Amino acid sequence: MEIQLLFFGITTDIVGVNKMKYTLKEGATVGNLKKLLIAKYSALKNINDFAIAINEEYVKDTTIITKNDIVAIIPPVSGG
Amino acid sequence: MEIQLLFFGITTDIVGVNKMKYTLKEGATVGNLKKLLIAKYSALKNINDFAIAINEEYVKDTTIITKNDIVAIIPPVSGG
Amino acid sequence: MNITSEEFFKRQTTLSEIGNEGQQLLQKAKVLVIGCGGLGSPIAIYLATSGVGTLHLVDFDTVSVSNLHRQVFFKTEDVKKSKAEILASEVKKRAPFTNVSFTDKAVTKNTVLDLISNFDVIVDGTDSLSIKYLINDACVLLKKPLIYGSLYKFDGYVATFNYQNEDGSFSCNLRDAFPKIATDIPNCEEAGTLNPIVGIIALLQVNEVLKLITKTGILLVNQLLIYNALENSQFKMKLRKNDSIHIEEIFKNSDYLETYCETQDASLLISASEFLKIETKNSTEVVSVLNHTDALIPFKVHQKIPYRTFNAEDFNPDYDKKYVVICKKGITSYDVTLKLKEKFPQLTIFSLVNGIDNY
Amino acid sequence: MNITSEEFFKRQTTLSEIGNEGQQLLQKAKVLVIGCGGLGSPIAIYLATSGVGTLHLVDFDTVSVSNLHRQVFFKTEDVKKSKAEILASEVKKRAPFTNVSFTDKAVTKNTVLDLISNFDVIVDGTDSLSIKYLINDACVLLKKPLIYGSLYKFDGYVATFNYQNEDGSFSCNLRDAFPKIATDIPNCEEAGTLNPIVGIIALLQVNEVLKLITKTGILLVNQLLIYNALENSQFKMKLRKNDSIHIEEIFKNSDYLETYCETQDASLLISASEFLKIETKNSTEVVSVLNHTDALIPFKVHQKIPYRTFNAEDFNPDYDKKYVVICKKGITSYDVTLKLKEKFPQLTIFSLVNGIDNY
Repeated sequence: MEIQLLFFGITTDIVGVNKMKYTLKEGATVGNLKKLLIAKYSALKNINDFAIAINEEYVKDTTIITKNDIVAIIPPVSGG
Repeated sequence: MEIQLLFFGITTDIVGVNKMKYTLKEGATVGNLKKLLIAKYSALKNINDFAIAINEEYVKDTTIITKNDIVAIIPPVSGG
Repeated sequence: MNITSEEFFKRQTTLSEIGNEGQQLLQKAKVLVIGCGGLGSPIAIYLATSGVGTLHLVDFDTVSVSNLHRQVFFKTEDVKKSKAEILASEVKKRAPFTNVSFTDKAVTKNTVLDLISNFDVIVDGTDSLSIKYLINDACVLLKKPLIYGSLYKFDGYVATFNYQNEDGSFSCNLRDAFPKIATDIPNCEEAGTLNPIVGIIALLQVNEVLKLITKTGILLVNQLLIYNALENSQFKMKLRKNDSIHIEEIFKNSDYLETYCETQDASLLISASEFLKIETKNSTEVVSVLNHTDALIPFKVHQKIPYRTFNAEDFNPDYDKKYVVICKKGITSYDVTLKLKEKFPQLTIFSLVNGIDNY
Repeated sequence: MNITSEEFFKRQTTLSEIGNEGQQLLQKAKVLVIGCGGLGSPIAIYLATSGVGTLHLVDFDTVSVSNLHRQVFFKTEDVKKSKAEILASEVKKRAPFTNVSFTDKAVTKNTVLDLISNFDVIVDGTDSLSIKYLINDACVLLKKPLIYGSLYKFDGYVATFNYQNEDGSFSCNLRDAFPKIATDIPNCEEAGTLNPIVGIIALLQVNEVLKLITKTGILLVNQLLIYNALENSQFKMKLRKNDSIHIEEIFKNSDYLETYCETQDASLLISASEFLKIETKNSTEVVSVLNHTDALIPFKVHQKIPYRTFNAEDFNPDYDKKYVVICKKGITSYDVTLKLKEKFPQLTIFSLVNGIDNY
């Protein structure tokens, strides 16, 4: 199934874009997605410290992703 | 049919809210809606100088409104 | 102290989107800021400290006390001084790589073309509707990009108008959103505002200028962005070119003078002092048309008819009474008074001038 | 000059949402601003000119030249002076109804509780992740609302944390979005930014403070707002309380010291000067992992493998070559170097330290 990924903060730099289409197996969880992303972009290894939102709502690793979901990868930022 | 109205600038003051549900006849145009709004809120008499957007797109008086459209009433503003 | 531009702009040039190349584009850019008030003053300072090389500031006005809450680059000691002059001196104190100059005269139809012709980007920080159209039309005539900003209370508007596309065509301008200068907008008095939305709009304008000059990011072209500070909501209206508008002709035939409020018919008005004399009489019937029916009102109210649901058809007139219609500013109450007088010509009815705010 | 508060705040009190009542709430409010840099300096000035009655400013740092492009209330003459002190004096020059004081010392675990205990609202304008957690946790312990702001390059974050609801419960805080202090964030060096997004985030924070004190509009509670300046896009992430977090315990057990960048293995690194010596040799194979394949690179590149699509499986190693992997900052290139070395342990491969930026 296809989903949309959004990237914020440092993850935009790591991935090189701020959004992309992404294909995922039906029934995949947020935890599964995190693992796939780390495998592809090893600089995302701290993704477990980042917030993940599906359709603008904070979600846990166990949340199941569904088709066309907009999944945002939101790292902490520290500038001021 | 039901639509959603959004108000900006001075129109928020005139109408007293910044959004509301509104019921309109099927097939009504933007021009029809303007007339209905003037009849209800006479202080909107300059509505012909305002911009109207349907689903975030500028529209003309002849545009037909459809169910669940979000219609925004956007007056000019002049503060600086 | 020896300040180098490398050190000053280090945190910008480190961005891959800017780099030394982008910094040089800023250094070479000539930007005109018209209006040095709530919008114009942060615009000038943030543009200069970003490294815009040439900046010209225009404002005919002097600083007044009621400006200070939102025009934060003016200090109490600046009251009665020229805004453009003070702002230029504030720029000099913090932007060693900017050549700043100013004009302390109003922009008019006679001066506008000369004024803008030497600049690459024009920024509108004025607070007059007719001058906004004058600037817009002049930018279209001279093919200059215009960074537009304006606001009403908590709603701020921003756009980049008349930007030249690669194919030579130009993006939408103010008249594609609002073809003519609206006359008769109900409230001409200054509506008031809180300072953050003024600053936010100013900085969104600065952001447009920097994106435009450094060719970074996505400009707000062919759209009007509206930010509402009470709800932190952002609305973008997509615009389309209106081919029926001929700005050259409009410019020729317009004088761009201020339009004024509709004048209210004095025979339908009652002043606060007159109202004070009759408000406790039995024959006086006070009608509030405030939409918030639980708003505090500093006198006795006999009827509450929210303006939102008001309908002259539903009104039962008592011809023995003297009606006084009240609202916050005297605009909607006047409107209701007009309608009731039209429907019931024999009725004795008045609108409280300038509303509760002036009571 | 005799300046009255009526005249100064006229454009605010005229708003029905504020009025004299709202203005008095501001006058009575005590606000603490921690951090007086890019966020803190406009925050302090705009809060003071809005009429916040008591303001305390905290920053241990002094003004440096590379601050000036975005910390626009400091002037070139202020370099090396205390930020908190200068900012307090700038407040005094423009806010006659604000009682301002300052502390020019760092906030630590030992001082934070005392510091915040006397204030109604705490505003975070700091630029250190661990201090942001320290402030957050202290606000939760002492039940203070916290107006949070931070940014990375073009992305700014804002929220109102730990706001007490009418039922006595508290809204989400920083740890509901990011439970622990992320260590090892790839880029610890200052990332750089343009000044408008810094100012926009500061003013969104000011806007939260004013809404909170005057009970106007809708606060950014139980959500994190993200504004992106390159695309003018706004994203709001809804948050939910994480009941597994016990801040009292965390506070007891943490030292809130800065976390540092992952240290890169020196045997996999090549410095710019060493690279200069070998870059033109036939045996040297330069691999760019920049995502923008048409980016200008100041030396010859033999292979371009965008980091985005890089896969160690697809790499064909030539063991006669000495590989140098390059990127902008030396972070992704190090990552690629690590992966290739892991897969091909016999490969001679280095990452260019600090990337092209440092070349």
